[in-house]
Amino acid sequence: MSFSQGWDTGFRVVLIYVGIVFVWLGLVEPYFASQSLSVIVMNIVAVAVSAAFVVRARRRFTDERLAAEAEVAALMQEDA
Amino acid sequence: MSQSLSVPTSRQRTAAGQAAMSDRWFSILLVVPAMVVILVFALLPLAYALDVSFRFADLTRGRIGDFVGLDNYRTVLHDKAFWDSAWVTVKFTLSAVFLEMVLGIAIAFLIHGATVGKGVIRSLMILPLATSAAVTGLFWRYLYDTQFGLINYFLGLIGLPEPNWLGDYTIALWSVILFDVWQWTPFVALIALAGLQALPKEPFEAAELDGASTFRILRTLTFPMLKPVLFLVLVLRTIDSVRLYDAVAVLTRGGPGTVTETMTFYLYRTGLKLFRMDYASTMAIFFLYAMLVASLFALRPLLTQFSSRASEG
Amino acid sequence: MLQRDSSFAREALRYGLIVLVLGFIVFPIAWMIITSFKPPEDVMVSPPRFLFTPTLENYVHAIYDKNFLFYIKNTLFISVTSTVIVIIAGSLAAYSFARYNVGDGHLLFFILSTKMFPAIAVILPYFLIFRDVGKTGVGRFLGIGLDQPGALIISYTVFNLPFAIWLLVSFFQDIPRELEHSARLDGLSRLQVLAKVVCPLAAPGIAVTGVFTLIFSWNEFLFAYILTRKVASTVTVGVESFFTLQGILWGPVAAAATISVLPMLVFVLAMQRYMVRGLTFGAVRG
Amino acid sequence: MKSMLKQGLLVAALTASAAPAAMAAECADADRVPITWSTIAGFYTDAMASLVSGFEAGHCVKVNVINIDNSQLYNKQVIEMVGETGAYDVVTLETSEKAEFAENGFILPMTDYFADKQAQLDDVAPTLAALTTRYKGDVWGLPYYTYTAGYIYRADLFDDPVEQEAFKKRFDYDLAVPTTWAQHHDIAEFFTRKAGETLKGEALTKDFYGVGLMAGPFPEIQDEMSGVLWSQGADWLTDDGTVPVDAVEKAMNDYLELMKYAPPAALTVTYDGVMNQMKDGQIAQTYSFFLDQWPNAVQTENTVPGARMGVAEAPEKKAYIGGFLLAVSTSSAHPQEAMDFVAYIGGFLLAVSTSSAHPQEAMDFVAYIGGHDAQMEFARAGGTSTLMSVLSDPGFATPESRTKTGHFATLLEIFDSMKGFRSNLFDTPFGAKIYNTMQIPLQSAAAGQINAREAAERLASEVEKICGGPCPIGK
Repeated sequence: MSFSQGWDTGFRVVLIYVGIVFVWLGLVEPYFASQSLSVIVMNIVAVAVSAAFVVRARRRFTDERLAAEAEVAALMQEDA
Repeated sequence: MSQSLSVPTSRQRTAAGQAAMSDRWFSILLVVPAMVVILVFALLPLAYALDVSFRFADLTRGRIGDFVGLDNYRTVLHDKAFWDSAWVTVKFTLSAVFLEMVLGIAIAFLIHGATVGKGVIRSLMILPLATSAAVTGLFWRYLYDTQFGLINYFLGLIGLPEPNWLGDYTIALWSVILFDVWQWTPFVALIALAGLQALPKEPFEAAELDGASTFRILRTLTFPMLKPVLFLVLVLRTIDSVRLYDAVAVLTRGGPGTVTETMTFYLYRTGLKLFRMDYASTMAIFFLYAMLVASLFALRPLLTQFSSRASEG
Repeated sequence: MLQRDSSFAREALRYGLIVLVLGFIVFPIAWMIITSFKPPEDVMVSPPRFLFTPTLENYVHAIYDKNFLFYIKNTLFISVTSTVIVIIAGSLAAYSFARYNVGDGHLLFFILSTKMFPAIAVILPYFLIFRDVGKTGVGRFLGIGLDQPGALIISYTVFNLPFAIWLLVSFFQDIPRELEHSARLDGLSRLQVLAKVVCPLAAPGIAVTGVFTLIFSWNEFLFAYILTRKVASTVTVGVESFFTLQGILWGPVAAAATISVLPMLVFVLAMQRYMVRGLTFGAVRG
Repeated sequence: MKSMLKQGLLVAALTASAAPAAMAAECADADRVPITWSTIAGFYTDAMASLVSGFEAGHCVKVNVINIDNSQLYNKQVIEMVGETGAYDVVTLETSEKAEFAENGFILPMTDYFADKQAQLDDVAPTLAALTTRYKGDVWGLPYYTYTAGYIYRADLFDDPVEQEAFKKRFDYDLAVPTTWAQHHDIAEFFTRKAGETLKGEALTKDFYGVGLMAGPFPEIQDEMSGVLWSQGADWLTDDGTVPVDAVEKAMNDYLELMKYAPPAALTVTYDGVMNQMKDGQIAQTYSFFLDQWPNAVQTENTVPGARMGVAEAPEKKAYIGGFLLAVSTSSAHPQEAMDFVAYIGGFLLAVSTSSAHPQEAMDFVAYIGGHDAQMEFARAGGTSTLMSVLSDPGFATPESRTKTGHFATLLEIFDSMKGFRSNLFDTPFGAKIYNTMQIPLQSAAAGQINAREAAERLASEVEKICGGPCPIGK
């Protein structure tokens, strides 16, 4: 994962995290009896989703790079 | 991530090591002045807002107060007036930007086909842009007046109904939109016109020789070639419309009631009339968030275009 | 024959529509200018009065009694200085973005995103920053503080930079790289290339950016009103001084508004030639 | 030494007007203490300039006047106070803002300053003084201008025999200055006519309306409604700090009834718009309306042929006024009978900022502007003074000065009959914020978007939100 990809992923993770907080506070929290419990659950969910996103992004980047490398290799073979 | 904003840059740095290093430093040095200004004066307020959004802050009751956790966010997210103002902003932005784009492009075509007097036309078109909304808005209020206004006077002359432009809650928002359209359609038209004039002649001549219909030429040639310009205009207009404040402040002050209260005007009322900086900062952060998410989708093509062109050659 | 008739009708229709559009665009401003020549008793009357004895009274009131030229002078200084800074800093950065792709587009996006934070949330921090800076020796020396031009110059620079950089990037991208390469081979340094080759070529784009920056600074209200009191007030704030407790003085407001619009109009018309070329934003390449 | 000189200055300024010339000669420009006064833009600018130079002649002070648009004055001043910039030494406050500025320590109490100048304090119209200068037992400044509300009407219409006869026929009582809101409503209905119908026996070329209202998006609709609400024995805030929803609903319904007889522009204008309508011959009367606009309203006599303006002041109308200005004590046993015309009372208060670097000079300035000599000069320029000695000066009761000060007599009566009146709205530190918000639900109702009940409920919830519960009332 390059610096640029890392930046991009980080930025999206922040957006996802904050988005979950907004949605949670606006829509989900009223169903919780205890506010502190709700905040804890919210953070767990947000961390989980963010982590999942990072993992997926990493896999995607790796796959892309492998594909690109394979392509280059194929080209080189053709050239040769 | 395949459509990532980033374009790998290492590829084109083919120059020898030392020159590349120096290139890199030179390019960074160039951005430094602008970035220093932006970082200091954009990030400090953001940090302030973030800090305040987690505290109690009624400025007329002492300084920035205690930490209150997420309470401000809860309040704002459950504030009906806030969502109402968000809805007004969405309605305004969609209508105003749509009208400005359509009319602007239509006017550009109209003028493009004109043979004489283009200079004069352009000069007159620039007028609304050169005036401030705070000032011209005042005169629009005067024009809109039911008793003293010219608009209703003319409507009365030709026997049409005379609406209460700014007082009728069903049309007040449209009156604000009309003002915005007046001020910004020429901007769209001028840019679209310049775009039209910069189009290469050859493809069109070829298409005409082929006997393609006007509509087909428009669809397959003109619009695709104009797209980049129009897209940039669209983005700039959208960002400005969402932030609409001056026109509302001078025309209706959000009234009647809260019918024309946009998000920025509500923010102004909360922050600078009620001095609840905690709520105002929270709203501002929500606003920024919404804009970032929207632009992530909307701006991607534009950014890719910039990035890829920068990496060419 | 028939052909000519129909094309004549089409042209007539075209110019008819153009006149209609221009009428809609010009009319509010024309009415404002007309109002500025009206004696007070002819302004708020129904039905509106078109025939009246023109008077210069409103201009006399605005210029002599309210000293409106003072605001013009302030605004001119503030917006021109800020525009110059924006153009210099913006061009350097934009060139770097366009040629070297610094920050991979992320930086460019970040710069634009600063425009997405509502101005009203920014204003109080600015007020506090400038209050504190104004108390320091540096602040006093540079005139950066509340009610001093420096505060507004900086604010306007921050506002306009993102917009300016975005416009300029597209202009710089239009300039063929080959020219730069050959200039470099001729022994010019990078900065010289930028100053002697790139900037002249991008002049129309820079002109357009300058025009818009100047217009936006000239017409800004909120910051001018919060960050100044008297010494550094600008025209938009000055116009407010005609809103009296006895009502808005429409005649003098119209006169003041007309005066404050004039410099912009003259400037825009002078830049027309460049603007037409520059307005394409360089995004359409012929 | 310096403080002695200062005191000498003070004494000189208070005792004699001969001293100033001598003082000014001693004072070099470089020695002048700078103080800054933030005030309303375009507010009797010439008179104020001359008052300021009058003050400078007697004191070694340089006064900078900063003019701010009235609608922005509040927030601009709060920001400077919060920032403790000390940029404004003397601030101009609206009645509803006094409690907030006092409670939050933005302005200095002047109780001690006035301790030995009780006579000057006593000269301020007591009703006004109670509402504007006092909060929690302290004196916070001096009012220098009042926009207390009264009633302005087209006397020529009321005196026209044709109209009188038609009115009598229709309503079975004489057309006269109203003594009850019901009569006011009748008059509004009576004079509302379409173009083509006749008024005073002449055909109208444009629509004519019975009443001019200020239902635009400005904080003035509540001033109009205050008269009605207060006359019902209610207030915007109860002593518990909540909005009395039923009373507000009732006042709102009365207002909505009147909207039928107001020009459509009522929904977009404030007092200057009403005055424009008056001067253009579109309306017959005002509702509860700022009397300080009298010099403005009188111009109708020049712009509308045959028009003559009335404010409930002329001697021959004394009889009607009897019931007109009855104050209603909230403890009255018969509020309904006592009710008639209770005015909105308000004024601009001069106060001294806590962050001022020269509070002593600033207080001198406040005392000077609010003092007798300055107020006399101000009144001569058309300003509506706050001092009993000025309002009752026989020089202002002459026919020649009618166009500028014809409303003074009415003001005196209003102050007299409303003696002891206080409103909780002016005694809560949230007053300014409530005042700046309350027009929103009221205007929504006026525009027909919601009904009176909803408006009252929305007002109640807005106020609760602002105060974070019941509003504290600082008596």
